[in-house]
Amino acid sequence: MYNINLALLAILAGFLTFFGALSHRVLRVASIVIGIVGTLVFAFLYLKPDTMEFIRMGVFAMSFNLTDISRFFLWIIISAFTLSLLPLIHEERSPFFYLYYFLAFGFASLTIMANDLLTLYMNFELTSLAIFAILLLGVRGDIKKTALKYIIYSLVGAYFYLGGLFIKFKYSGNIGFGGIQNVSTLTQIAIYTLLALPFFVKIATMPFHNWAPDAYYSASDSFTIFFSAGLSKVGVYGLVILMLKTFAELFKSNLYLPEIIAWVGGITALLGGIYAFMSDDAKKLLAYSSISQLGYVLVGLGLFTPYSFSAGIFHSVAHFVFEGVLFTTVAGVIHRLGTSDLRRMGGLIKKMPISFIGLLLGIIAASGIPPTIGFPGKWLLYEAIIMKGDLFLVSLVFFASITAFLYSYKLVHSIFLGKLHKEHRDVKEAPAGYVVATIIFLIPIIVFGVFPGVIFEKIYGFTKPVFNHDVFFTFNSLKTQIGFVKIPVAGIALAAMFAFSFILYLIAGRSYRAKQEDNYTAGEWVDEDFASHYAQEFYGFMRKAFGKLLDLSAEKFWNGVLTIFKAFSELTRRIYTGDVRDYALYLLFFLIVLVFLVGGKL
Amino acid sequence: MVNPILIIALLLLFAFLMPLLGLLHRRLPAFATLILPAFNLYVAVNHFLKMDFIPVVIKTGGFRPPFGINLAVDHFSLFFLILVNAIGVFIALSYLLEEQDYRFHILFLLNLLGASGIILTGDLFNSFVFLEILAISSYALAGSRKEKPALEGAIKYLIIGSIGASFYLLGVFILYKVTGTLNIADIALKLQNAKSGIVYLAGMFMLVGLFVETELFPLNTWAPDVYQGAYNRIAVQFSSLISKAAIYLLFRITFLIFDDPLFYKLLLVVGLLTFVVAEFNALAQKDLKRMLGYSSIGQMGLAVLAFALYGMISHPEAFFAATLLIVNHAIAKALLFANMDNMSENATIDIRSVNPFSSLMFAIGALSVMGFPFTLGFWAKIEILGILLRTNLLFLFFLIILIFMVEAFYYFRVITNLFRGETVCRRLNPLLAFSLVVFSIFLVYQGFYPIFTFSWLNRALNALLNKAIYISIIAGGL
Amino acid sequence: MNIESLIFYGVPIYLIVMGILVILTTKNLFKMLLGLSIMDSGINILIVALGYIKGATAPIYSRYPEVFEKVVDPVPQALVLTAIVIGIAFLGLGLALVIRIKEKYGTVNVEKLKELKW
Amino acid sequence: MSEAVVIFSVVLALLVVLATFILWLTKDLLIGVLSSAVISLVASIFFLILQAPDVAITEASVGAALTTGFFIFALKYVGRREDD
Amino acid sequence: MIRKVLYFLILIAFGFFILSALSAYFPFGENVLTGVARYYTEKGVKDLGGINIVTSVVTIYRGFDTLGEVTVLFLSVTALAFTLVGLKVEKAKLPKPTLIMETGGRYLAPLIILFGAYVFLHGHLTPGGGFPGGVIIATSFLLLLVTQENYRFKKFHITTTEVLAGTLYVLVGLLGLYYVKSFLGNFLKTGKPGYLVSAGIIPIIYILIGFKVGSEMTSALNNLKEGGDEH
Repeated sequence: MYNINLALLAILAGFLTFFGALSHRVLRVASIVIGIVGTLVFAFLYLKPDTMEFIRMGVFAMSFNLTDISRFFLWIIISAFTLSLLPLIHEERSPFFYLYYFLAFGFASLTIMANDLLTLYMNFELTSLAIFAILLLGVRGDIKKTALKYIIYSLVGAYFYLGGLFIKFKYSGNIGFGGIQNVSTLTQIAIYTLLALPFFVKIATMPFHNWAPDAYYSASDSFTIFFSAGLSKVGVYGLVILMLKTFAELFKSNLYLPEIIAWVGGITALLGGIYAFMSDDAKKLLAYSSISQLGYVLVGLGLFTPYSFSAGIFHSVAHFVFEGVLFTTVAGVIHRLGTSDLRRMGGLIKKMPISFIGLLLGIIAASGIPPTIGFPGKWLLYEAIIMKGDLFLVSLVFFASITAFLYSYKLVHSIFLGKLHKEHRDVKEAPAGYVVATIIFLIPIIVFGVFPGVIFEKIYGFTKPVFNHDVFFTFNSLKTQIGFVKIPVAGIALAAMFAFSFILYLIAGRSYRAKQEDNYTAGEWVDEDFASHYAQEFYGFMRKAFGKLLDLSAEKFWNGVLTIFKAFSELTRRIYTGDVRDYALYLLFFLIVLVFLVGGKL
Repeated sequence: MVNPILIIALLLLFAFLMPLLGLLHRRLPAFATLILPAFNLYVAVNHFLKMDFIPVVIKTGGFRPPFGINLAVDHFSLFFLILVNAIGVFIALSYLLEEQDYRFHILFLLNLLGASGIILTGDLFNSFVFLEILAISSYALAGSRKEKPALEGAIKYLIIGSIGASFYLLGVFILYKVTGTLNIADIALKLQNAKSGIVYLAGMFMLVGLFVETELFPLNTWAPDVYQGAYNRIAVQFSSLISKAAIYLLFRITFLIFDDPLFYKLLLVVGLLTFVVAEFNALAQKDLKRMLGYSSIGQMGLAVLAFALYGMISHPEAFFAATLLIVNHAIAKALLFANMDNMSENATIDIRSVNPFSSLMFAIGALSVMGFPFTLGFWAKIEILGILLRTNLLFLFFLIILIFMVEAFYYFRVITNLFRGETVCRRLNPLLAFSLVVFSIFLVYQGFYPIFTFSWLNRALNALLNKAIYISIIAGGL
Repeated sequence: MNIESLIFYGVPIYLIVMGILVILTTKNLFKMLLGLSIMDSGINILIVALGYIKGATAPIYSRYPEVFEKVVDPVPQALVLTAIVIGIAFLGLGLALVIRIKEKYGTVNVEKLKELKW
Repeated sequence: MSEAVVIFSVVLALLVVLATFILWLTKDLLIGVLSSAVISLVASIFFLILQAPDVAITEASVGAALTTGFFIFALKYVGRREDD
Repeated sequence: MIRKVLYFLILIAFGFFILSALSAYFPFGENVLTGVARYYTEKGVKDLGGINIVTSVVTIYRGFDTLGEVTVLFLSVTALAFTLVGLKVEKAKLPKPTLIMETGGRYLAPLIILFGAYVFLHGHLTPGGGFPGGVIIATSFLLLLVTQENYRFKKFHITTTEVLAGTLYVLVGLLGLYYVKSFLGNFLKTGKPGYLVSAGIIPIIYILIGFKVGSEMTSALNNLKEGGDEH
């Protein structure tokens, strides 16, 4: 009964902030803080598993239930939301923005608490609507196009979901999460595809991904933290719940479906990575990285072995943490620099040290290096794939992680390293909200990285009933049939290697600071301001290599579909020639048709 | 309880008196225009609540049916009466603040009279007379703007509508020839078991007349022109009042008299064609009102389709879905079209300057038409998909879902433009704004908790569904 | 099909179709209204003809108490009375609209009345 | 009905056919109006033949007289020529 | 041209189809009175005392239709006036009437009005009734409008007649509702059939209809002639 009130509270806080923002900025900040505190307090005190339902009509009743799974994901969303509110304090936006922000959180939480498919659908739609409204208040890029694209993608997914819902109801007689008995496998696969589509859209799986870069790019910077770290988990939750509760039998019995989904995930991971290191805008890069990381999650969930599944869920947690920190730091940088273009950044390492550390750890985690949180999930994932014996998939995921290294390096290099631009001489560290958020994000990166067992235990709680596999982890080590890793050891080893190479560099490194005048510039005079900073045409050779890949984009495909619709409508509207004689002619012919319909009876 | 005949009698009385009222005081006609629908609403609701499921027969001329014309009042007709008159009240409300020629108010009242008469009457030829009243007042109202587009739409509507009406009359008379009576229930009684071919012919003739009024596909060509040309509140009347009365007649007659697979199949095909063509045309429109008009046509098609599915799954849910869709569409479209008054003259789909209030109203109405969750339209959509699935026509099911996507696309295109447009506040007609707020609150509240609509709808449909009682009560005499 | 039915059914139906034909083929709104009017007369004649009875008189008992003649069906005549009046009703409105259109467009040629289309 | 009446009505029918063709093909709207008046006159005679005197008198007064008046007054604004 | 012929042939074929269907089902002239028609012809005179059955049907049995019919007429006249309000075209003058036309019209019009009055007064005894009577009166005004140059009449009178007639008609109906519990029911004694004063409320209704139709049609004609009244 209490759980619903989380959403109500959020909506209340939203209106509070709305009026606060209308009146005065101090009130705005105060109400945002109230929102944070209230949400957290409520979450800590009142979130306890129970079910409730209201508006019963016919077969449908709007019912909510806080199971372990939903509680797990609800916590992710709550943390992402509250953390993303901290930077929001520093953003001056229209009052409606805050309202929509809180609404999005409220409906997302309701979506996760939903106990049947229709309730889930309704709240999912409203979440999309709220996000659409937020995107309409975006800050850069072609905002209209972006928002429209987003809502249309979500709605198309949602409508297919609705169709799948009805077909499931037809076969199973209920709209709960329960499974479907005695139905042909093909039908089940069809139903699954329909039901899972909106969640694929939500986690921006290829080829439904191309709303994401634009949306992340144009949306407000502190919202993207919540958007990527929090709201994408709604999609992950949907997939998880469908796989675990509704289609577990299907996934266990069927050989091809897991493979297909895993491959889709792998391809998403790889292409996402490639697009990521190709893009020259910080937020687009992060957007693609988010897509690619969620691709890993999809691989894990899709393979549907106990290890891979746990790995997928764990990696979604990791995704929340490191995407959160990456988006936060980048948001801070953008807040200071006023641009998100990587080519106009650089050398900020001394100006914004904390942001630098945050970003560094973030990309380390994103590349899956122990002892950060990115490691256990990926390791377990590799193990699972290898045990499955799908070597192509292994190589695919491996290449994907290489791309992760590439874009991570591009990000950190072009923002923080290199030579400081002249106009950034007097840039300060990001404001308090960003810094605090960054620091808070850094804690789980290390803690859960070293002690993943804490999370795996939770995950085990709800994968056990499905796979009834035995425990494969201690609080700081993972053990499968073919491998074993004790994370502190791995971490220490890696740290040792790093230290060794660093010492080597100190001893034998032949490097000294070059004066500006030492630069060879074809004989012309180089003044202090000349930025010899290697951020232009970053990975240009790669662009040469993958240029073709960039050309074939899913967007073209969807635009083609839309064009076909438009053409058809251009065809049909020609019926309505403004000439009344034609109208009379239609009437006559229709009459004749009708008369000949009954002509036989006469 | 007040005798429902007074609904018609008083409307007529005041319509006849209107010139004198206009001479007495220039505000009086507007007040009369407001008071009469309110009175009708009161009478209708009163009956709806107090009546039991047996239809009430009100005879005129002092002779019981079928010898005299009778009004057949049951929950179904009362439901539509309430719908139509509620729309009428809220539209008439906004005329209080405006200078109008008293003749305009006469036309408005007679339009309402035609709709109420069609809904109330139990006599076939009488329904033709009221259809003509409705149609002629509609022609005049469509042309009431007296600008080029309005007149053009009006004359097109007049020509097509007159041809349709003539065929309707012919059909009615053939039915009279076959059965020797003009009372709907009596005809239904006489045609229950044996339908000769000429009856089908008569049915087709009548359907031609009705299709013109209900804006179904091959005969709705006039409708977009009228929607685009006429005043916004006239467009409201077309989408929420005129076509609704006509579709009531269509349902009543089809279900009572021509209860035959052939007719249901025909309605299914025509409804589907209407829906698909209209929605696709709406996708291609530039003019906002024309787009709304096409969407309105499409909704009518969808309602007829849902109704026609009764022929395949003889399950009342089909009627439920159709009627729920009609209610939702009536109110949502009233909201959308009346809201156009707050926007600039002949606004296009990429409309820029608009005030926040009307953007919000547009959004609510559009979401309800699209069937977004927590609006009334959502339940209608759910019902429609449900009955579509009952029929095992998966192809049809997914086609409809596809068209829903098209609909969502063109509505969200407009919403996006509305909310990005720089907000220029225009002076609203406060009473009109009040009506808009009432409509939107109704839509959203019923979306959250549609028990009210559902229960009333169930009572109405019970009245429609037990034909036997209707026929035996009304035509029992003969 | 004897000669009488050919006349009294055929002529009205012929009028109906000619009315439609005029509407289909003329460019002139005014003429379209003429077509509508003859179509209406056709429908009216058809209805009355359908109600005719051979050897029966008009339904007026002019020699009431003594003789009680065999009369034709009065209902169609009543209906047609209504129909005629309705016919002239929309004719009047149509003419008014046509006059207005002539004022606004300067013509009543339907080919020039295509501002609203598609 | 007697032979004479039948023959008379055949003649009237031919008259109707003629009038409709004139109405259809003429370019002069006034002639069209007059032919439609002729048609309604014939219609009223038909009503008379069909034992419907009430309808006959109504049709004669409405169709022949009043409608024609309407049309002629309207013609004043529209103009006689049917412009192609 | 080819299109015209094509349409013609299609329509003729269609019409012939309908014709054959109709004459197959309802052979001309040989149908027996069943249902309501039978009742009207047998009981009509006894019920209402009007020997003109059509009139009885029109005014009482189906009086509601007739009310609607009057409404339609009223509606169309209103709509006509409403549509023509503010028409801005130069009025093409009618040809100047000759002396014969003028004089003849002046003397003919009252007779026509008298005839119209006769027609709607004897509606329940002889053919005719309210509508033809009213229209005949209107035609007399039409005659005046055509023949008398710059002929005017007080619009106010016309309007008042119209309003009063219509209102009284509805009131008669309501009186029926009051006395015999049925709208438009006959609440007077039927009297002796065949006499002028008989048939209950039929003559009253027809008189009212006559006045209403006459005034409406007159104002409609005037509106058409003058191109709408400057409102």
